[in-house]
Parts: sequence; structure tokens; C-alpha cells
Amino acid sequence: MTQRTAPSVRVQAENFDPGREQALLTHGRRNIGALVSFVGLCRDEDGSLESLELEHYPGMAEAEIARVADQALERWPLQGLTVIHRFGRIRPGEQIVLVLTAARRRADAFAAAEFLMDYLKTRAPFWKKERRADGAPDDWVEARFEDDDAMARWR
Amino acid sequence: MTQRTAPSVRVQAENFDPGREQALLTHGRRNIGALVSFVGLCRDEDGSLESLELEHYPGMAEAEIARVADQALERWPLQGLTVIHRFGRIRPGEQIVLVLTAARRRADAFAAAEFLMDYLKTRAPFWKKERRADGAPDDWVEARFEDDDAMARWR
Amino acid sequence: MKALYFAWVRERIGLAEEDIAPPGEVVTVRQLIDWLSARGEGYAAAFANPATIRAAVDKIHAAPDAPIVAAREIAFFPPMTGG
Amino acid sequence: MKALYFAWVRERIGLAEEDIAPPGEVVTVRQLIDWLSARGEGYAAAFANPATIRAAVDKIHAAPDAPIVAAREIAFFPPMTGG
Repeated sequence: MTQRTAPSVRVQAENFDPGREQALLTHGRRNIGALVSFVGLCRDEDGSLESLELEHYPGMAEAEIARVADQALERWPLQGLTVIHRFGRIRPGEQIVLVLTAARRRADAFAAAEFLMDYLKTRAPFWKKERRADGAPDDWVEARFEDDDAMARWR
Repeated sequence: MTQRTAPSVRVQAENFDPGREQALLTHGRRNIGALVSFVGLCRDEDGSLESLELEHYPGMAEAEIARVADQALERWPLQGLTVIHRFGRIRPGEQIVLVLTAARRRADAFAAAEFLMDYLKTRAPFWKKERRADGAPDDWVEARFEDDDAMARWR
Repeated sequence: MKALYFAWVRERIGLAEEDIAPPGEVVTVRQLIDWLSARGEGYAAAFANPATIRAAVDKIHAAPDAPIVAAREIAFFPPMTGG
Repeated sequence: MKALYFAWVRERIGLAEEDIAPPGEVVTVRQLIDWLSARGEGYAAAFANPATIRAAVDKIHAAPDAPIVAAREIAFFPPMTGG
């Protein structure tokens, strides 16, 4: 790599536009062969969820995502990297997180995007609370063991 | 799965808008937790490429991509699937192929998108010819052995 | 039956498609390749290295020993480079 | 130093942050948890199961035996559920 790729990391309450972010990352570039985008959405199949409240640790959230992004840049030859994570109230069907990876080859872009998501899930300081549609008490989402397993495979 | 997901497969000369395709796939849905998008772009790092000419086998291209999409739907519980492959003249920096996979869980969306790309590369009847910026004779791109290896891991 | 040629197979043969009527003893993809190769220099050049030739019978990938007797359309092309 | 609490750790303690001045013998994250646990029922409930508590020292993930002496800001929270 001749030049260091600078990751774009944002933690925000506002929604984001994946198409716009992809266009920004690739605009005017001729050295990107593969662009992988991951969007995590708020899911609610049985209609029981009114919304998620995403709490975060301001300052650490940005710093931790930046550290994970730097690790990805060390491991894979990436041409571009964008991570956006929202906080605050998020309703079913809405977007929560975006990871974009650009590389010469698709295997690098895919691996880096999966790595980033696995790490974000278990290391970025965000906590989800579920607000129930039927007025039942709010409940904190419990961490999933599978997420720890998913992260462990990158060691 | 209570209902069968119908893949959207398009083979076209026109460019496509990844953001619009993602919005179409997720609009009004509450059962999608993960959306993976792969865009393959025409790369030219040293400025030697004037354009690619993508030849295809009309009819078989659509049918073969549909067969691969059906295989992906059998292997992973997907909530949505879009594949767009362009043909004709494509310049450096332009988009060639789009694969979108939507699933409850991110591991399924990632695996299905990688599978689809690996299969498309080696089974979809498209052939790339490079037109050189310096006027040198056009040359057919040779198939890469790594692509065969990438496909073999899904057996 | 119809024969279709793509990419450098098409360029070497000099045709995108043609109607062919191979004799009855030509029953597999491989035998059809051998029969076509004898039709002229372009064909011989196109099929010189069978390892680089792929075939589809009625728009479905076909192995060299696949039967062609019931086929309406047979296509020959190099390894795919899409995606 | 400043202590920050997030998610149900915050709810059980009833505070988002506070200034704390642990005694000199409290030198690790684990010891700070034990010291905080003795401050009242809410603290005891928050730290009842140390396996579910994560900590960060100056906004960097810290293990239970990490030193806290030079820290300006220590945060306690449950396992993360973002992404």
C-alpha cells in the first residue's frame, strides 16, 4: 500500500443513506474492485416491539470503533472504510449500523466487513433496550454467546 | 420459512443504483436484521485501461444466475435477494455487478453474498475484453484460478 | 441444431452462430467439438485446447460427455470471467 | 476520579456518573468494584454478578486486574449489545 486509508467513523442519532455513503467512498476512484456494505436493521417479526433505545458511551464509542477500524486496515489491504453507528430511539425496520469496505479484491472486502461487524457487536459500547408494544416493562437486550464465538474466530 | 423468497435477477446494459436497490428490498419490512451488498467495479490502477467490453450469453445468463440464486435460497434462510449483472461497455470506476442479500442474521447474509459472487464469477456466462488506452490490441481477460478455488469451498 | 460461439471462440471461428447438422454418430459434446474442429482452420484454432473450452446444452452447463442428441442449442465459450 | 455507569448498571445504581475517591489500597478494577459494591444496595445489585460487568479505564476496555491509579474516568457497564 502506498498510502494509508483513513477510515470514516461516525456515531450519530440521525439515520444514514447507504447509497450515498457508497457513492462518497467510490466517487472518482479507479482502484476499487469490490465494495461490501453491511446494514444492520431493527427487526421485529411478531409486532411485539415498539422501538429500541440505544444507549452508548460518548467518546468511547467513536474511539473503540476507530481502534477496530485500524485493526481491519492492518489486516486487509483496504481502499476505503466507513462505519456509522446510530444511538437513541430506533423503530422496527430502521437502520442501526453501516459498515462499508472497499478493496481491490472481493475476499478482502468481505472478510474486513465481517470482522468489523463481529468486533463492533462485542466491543463497541452500545446497549439496546427494548420498548414493548403492549406496554410491558422495558428490557435490556442480553448479549448473545454467538457474537462472542463470531469474534473469537478472528484471533 | 413460511414463504418462499423470490429472487430478483436482472441482466442489463444500464447502470444500477445500489442504494435504490437496497431501499426496494427492505421497504416496509420488519423481518430483516442484516442486509449485505456487494458491488463489483471496473478497476484500473495504472491508467492503462480504456474500457471493458462485457459479452454475455443472453437467456443463459439470466437462467444461470437464477439457478445460483435458487441454490443460495436453499442453503440460507434469506428474506430477500437481488442480483444485477451488466453487459456491454464499462469504463474504469463503473459498476459491473450487484449482489444483495437480506436475512435475519448477519452470518447468513454474508455467507450467501460470498457464495453468490463466487458462483457468478465461475458459472455466469460473461466474458470480459479489455480495450487498452494506448491502442494496443484488445485482449480477453483470462479466468483466474483463485476464482475456481473460491467456488470449490462451497461444495 | 443451432451452435452458438462466444468471446474468443466466436472470434476464431468468425461466426456468432450457425445451424449445424452433425452425423448420427456424434452424440456427445466432446464428439461435437471434434467434428466441428475438422470444419476448417478457424474451428481448429478455437478448439485447439479443449481444456479451455466450456459448453452449454440448451443454456445449461454441460460436461464433455453430456449427450447432445436432443439438443436444440449448443454453445461453446472460454471459461467465464464475469462478476 | 470520575465513575460512569451505563445501561442496567446505571439504572441499578441510580446515577449516570459521579466523582469517587477510593482509598489508596484500591488499585485495580476488581478492587474498585468491591469498594463500590459496599456503598449501598443499588451498587451491590449492580455488581452482584461480576461475570456480567465490563469496565473501561479512560475509554479503553480494561480487565478486572487492570490498574486504576492513574485513571481519570472509569466506566462500568453490561456486555455490549450494539451492532
